[in-house]
Amino acid sequence: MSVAANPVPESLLEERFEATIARKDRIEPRDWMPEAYRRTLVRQVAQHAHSEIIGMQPEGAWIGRAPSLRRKAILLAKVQDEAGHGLYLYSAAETLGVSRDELTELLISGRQKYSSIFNYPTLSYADVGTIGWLVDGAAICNQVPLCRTSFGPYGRAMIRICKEESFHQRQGYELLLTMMRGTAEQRAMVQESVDRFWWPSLMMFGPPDDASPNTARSMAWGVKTHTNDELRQRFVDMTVPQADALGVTLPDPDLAWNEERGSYDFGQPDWDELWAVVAGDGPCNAQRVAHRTRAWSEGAWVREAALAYAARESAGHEA
Amino acid sequence: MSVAANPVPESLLEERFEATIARKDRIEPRDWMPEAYRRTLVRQVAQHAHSEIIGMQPEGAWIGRAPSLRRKAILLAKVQDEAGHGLYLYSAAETLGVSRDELTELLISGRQKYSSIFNYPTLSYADVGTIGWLVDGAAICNQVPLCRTSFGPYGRAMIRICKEESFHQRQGYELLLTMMRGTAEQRAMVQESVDRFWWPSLMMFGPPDDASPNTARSMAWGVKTHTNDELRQRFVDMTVPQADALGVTLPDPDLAWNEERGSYDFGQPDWDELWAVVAGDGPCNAQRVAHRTRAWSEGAWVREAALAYAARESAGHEA
Amino acid sequence: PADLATYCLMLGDDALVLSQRLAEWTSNAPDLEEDIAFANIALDLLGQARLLLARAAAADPTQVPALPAGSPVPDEDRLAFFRDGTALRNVRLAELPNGDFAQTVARVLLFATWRLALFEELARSRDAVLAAVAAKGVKELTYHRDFAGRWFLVLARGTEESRRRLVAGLEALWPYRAELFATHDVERAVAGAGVGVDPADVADTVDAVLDRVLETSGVERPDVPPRAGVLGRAGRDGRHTEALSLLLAEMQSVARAHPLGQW
Amino acid sequence: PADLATYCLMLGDDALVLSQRLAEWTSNAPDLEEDIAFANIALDLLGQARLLLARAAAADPTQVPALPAGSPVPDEDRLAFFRDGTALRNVRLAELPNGDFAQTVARVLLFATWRLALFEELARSRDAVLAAVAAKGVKELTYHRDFAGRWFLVLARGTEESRRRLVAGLEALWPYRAELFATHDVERAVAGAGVGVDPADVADTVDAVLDRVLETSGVERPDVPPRAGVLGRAGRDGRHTEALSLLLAEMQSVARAHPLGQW
Repeated sequence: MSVAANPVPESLLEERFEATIARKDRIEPRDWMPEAYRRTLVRQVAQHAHSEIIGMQPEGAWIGRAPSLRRKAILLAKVQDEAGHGLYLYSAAETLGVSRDELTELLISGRQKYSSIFNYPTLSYADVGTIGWLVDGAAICNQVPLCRTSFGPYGRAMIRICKEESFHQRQGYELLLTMMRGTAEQRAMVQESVDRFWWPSLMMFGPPDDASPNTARSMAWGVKTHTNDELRQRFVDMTVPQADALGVTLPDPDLAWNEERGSYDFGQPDWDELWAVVAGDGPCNAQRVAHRTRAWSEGAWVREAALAYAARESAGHEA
Repeated sequence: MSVAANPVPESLLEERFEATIARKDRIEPRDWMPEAYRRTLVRQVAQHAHSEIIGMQPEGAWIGRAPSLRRKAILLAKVQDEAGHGLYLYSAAETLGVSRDELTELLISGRQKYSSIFNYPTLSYADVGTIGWLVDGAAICNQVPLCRTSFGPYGRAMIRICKEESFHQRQGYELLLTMMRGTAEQRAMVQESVDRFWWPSLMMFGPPDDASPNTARSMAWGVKTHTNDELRQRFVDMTVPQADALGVTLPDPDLAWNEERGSYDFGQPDWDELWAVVAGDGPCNAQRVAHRTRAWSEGAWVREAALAYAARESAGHEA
Repeated sequence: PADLATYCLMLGDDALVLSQRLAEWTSNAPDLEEDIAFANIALDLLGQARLLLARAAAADPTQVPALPAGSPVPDEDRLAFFRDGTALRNVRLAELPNGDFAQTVARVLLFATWRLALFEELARSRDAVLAAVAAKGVKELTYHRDFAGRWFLVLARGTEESRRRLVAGLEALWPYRAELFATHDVERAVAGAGVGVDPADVADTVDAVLDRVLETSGVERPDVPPRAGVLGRAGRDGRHTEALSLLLAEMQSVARAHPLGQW
Repeated sequence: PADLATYCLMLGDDALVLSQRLAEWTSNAPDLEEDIAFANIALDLLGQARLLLARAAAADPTQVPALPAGSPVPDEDRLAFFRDGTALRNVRLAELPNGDFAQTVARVLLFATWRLALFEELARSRDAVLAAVAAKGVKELTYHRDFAGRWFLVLARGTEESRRRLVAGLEALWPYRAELFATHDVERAVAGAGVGVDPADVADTVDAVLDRVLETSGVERPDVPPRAGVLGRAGRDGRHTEALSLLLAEMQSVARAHPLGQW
């Protein structure tokens, strides 16, 4: 049967697509999908993949200086996991018809973004713990719902990623706990780090719902399942007791338990700062992209050699 | 009067040259000199200039890590002086008709040598002191007689250089003295450093006289005024009491005062090692030349820009 | 006295950190003359740093890191070698990696022009030590600015390559320029007391000098937005780039390995 | 026990230092797969280093650096973070800067082939701990060697550029190869006691493997003389290249800043 001869009418395809979404079933790469859905997904999956890869830099900077061999092993393995997450996610994006090379070009040319949190610098070893606890913690809040996202390869990648992220989060928190049992300097280092990362972590959930124009459509498509503010609240409610257990102060004078809501009230981050960082003027945007660009272009000859070798081998086998 | 029409016969020129040497007067750049004398001098002055420039590396490696601000200033100024010495010496060589660029090419292509001592690595901050004390000390023994060398520009450069080298030597010795008054680790660091640099310092005077074929001619021309073994003995006699004052042991079981000679007896360095280092297989030869080559080639665009600017300016002024 | 000490650390750390960067050029410069010139500038800045750190320690000994009993390490070295990055007060412009020769020339120009304007005012400080440090520094910084200004012109008008690199270097640094003129509370306080200088007050002077250099060189003033800090804080509050902690790791390694050492 | 401890430090430092170098590739490799692979190898070596340093400390506690009273730093970290370069016992091959990807591939090939041959013998050590470490290491090192061997072939037969770089990288490392097979007195002693391995005994095995890789790849065995040490001493005696002290300055910076810290 020729597809061209008997095309399924687009309206029917769209109906089927909507029905799959409505059943909370998964859309698979070979299924028909609206072009806007595909575009939204490519953008989201790519941005997520880029975040994993760029996210290797701020923590990777401390592998060489990890203050114990055990922490060195933990950190090296964690950053390696991030590379692995990047791999799964680029593979998921490839099922939508876009290659890793293309996406990398979009990243280094600045046409695709990554999570703004990685445009903040790491300034002490405590940041390794804080990134695990707060940044990975926020990422998990964002990502757990994505395990049930409508696009199959993305949802399955997220299941694996979330499992590893939880592990990283516990490791980060455990580092901070250990440091808080150490010297006064170490405790001060932890507090200083938390002071720096608290607000940027809250920004990871994106702008407030009333300033987030794409949320509605993403939710309708099952690409997104909770609003930014819902997830932010969940993160705060989860984190405040952990901060108490740790013995650090979260730098928000408005933070208080609201008996009525059964949730914490909290202040608003400086959204102007978020927009400046998104626009490219954050403390590390230029550095992160320059690093990725350098690594990618310095590796070009290796990738070319591998292609040339593979081509020659397959020619040899055919001959 | 045309020089071509009334040439002074070469025999007469040679006679005058020999007379100047015999009077211990100086040969100046405009004077006639035998081609072999010129070649010997170019080689010696260039090798000396290269030694200053390459010698910046082993100590320069520690400027960034100097353990006090005072020592950082002293070391930075010292390494800067070495660059200055390189400048005077390249200028002296230029009076013999060979440019700094040409000499640098000869250095980085391996066709001209530099002092082999700089092919040993610096492994601790004590090495900064030891190089000042032993290496600069040996250099001074070699160089003081050169202040009276027959070629004017070289002799005058040496006067200035020797004055600064003595200053460096005292600073190096003073660093070691201070470290010996410090912790047990610091004293061990000094001893370890002296153990490493003692024999290579003795090698700086060149092979024993009976294995040094060029000595006789260089002495006849007043380019060299003492034999290798004479200078080596002078260095040992000067250094042993300093080592005693410092409280370090020189690593030579044969070292002993010879009442009869009024000098110290001492053992022979491992000359095979010297020849291996001279041949290019010392611990740092490849590294030193690669460093110089990189710096020189990375700076090429700057030197070109300066030339282009100067050309444009002078064209502008003429127009 | 705490404010005075902090202010001295700000100016001292600027000099200390840029001196460390410029010293990295030693044996790496395009030719011997520039090798010597960068060492000269580094030495001048190191000298300024030593005086300023010593003044900070004298003004407020509580800001000097404690070491094990019996340590002979002097105050200037305790401050230089035993503080972590978040305790350093230098502007981020001073700590960035060198980049190429053109970027270093641009940095020295921006830095020396700014610091010269500050020191010209500071020479009238009510604090006699600061006034003396500044008066001496003015001569040095004038030389630094002129050296960088001359090379700026040469590179701008040299070759296409040199001009391209110069413009790129200037653009890479320009986002860190706003920080030079952002008044910190401590600077406001010491300026109010007639002891220090509010950097905002020298912005016009500095701009005029830079504009003249740019004009002579035919280089346009870069049009790039300032680089944000972290939650509104930057170098003056110890919120640095990632480059600083690596610079300190090297700089402090020998001193930290021997907290009881004599040098 | 002193000899056994020193021998464990030799093998442990080899792994520790090369692990540190390979970890520098993190976020810098040509593609994600190689980034992950280098991290894997670095992790394996780090694991070997930890076991070997712990064994060294157990065999001869006097070789473990002392720290201020009350320091909670465990032995493996005292050995890793509180020794100076001249106390490290690794071969110089492990400490050289990475160079490019080709040079790193060549290094991993040379290193893993050599260490694999050592560990195959060491698995029969009379010291049960060393035997167990070696038995586990054999599997890891086989993977390292195969990974490097595969890339060696790809680069040799890939493009002109990749072949040129591979040959250059191999030639840069080759002078450090003789050191791998030069028997140190301590190695001779532990080999005599049936506890360790004399590296000279595995030279033929290693050569045979390398020759096979070279032949398959069509790369000639480099003809360059060995790099001298200092007065006949090299890495096994703590006489290293200048690169090691800078590697340690970075690696030890945080630990040394907090000798009483818990991590």
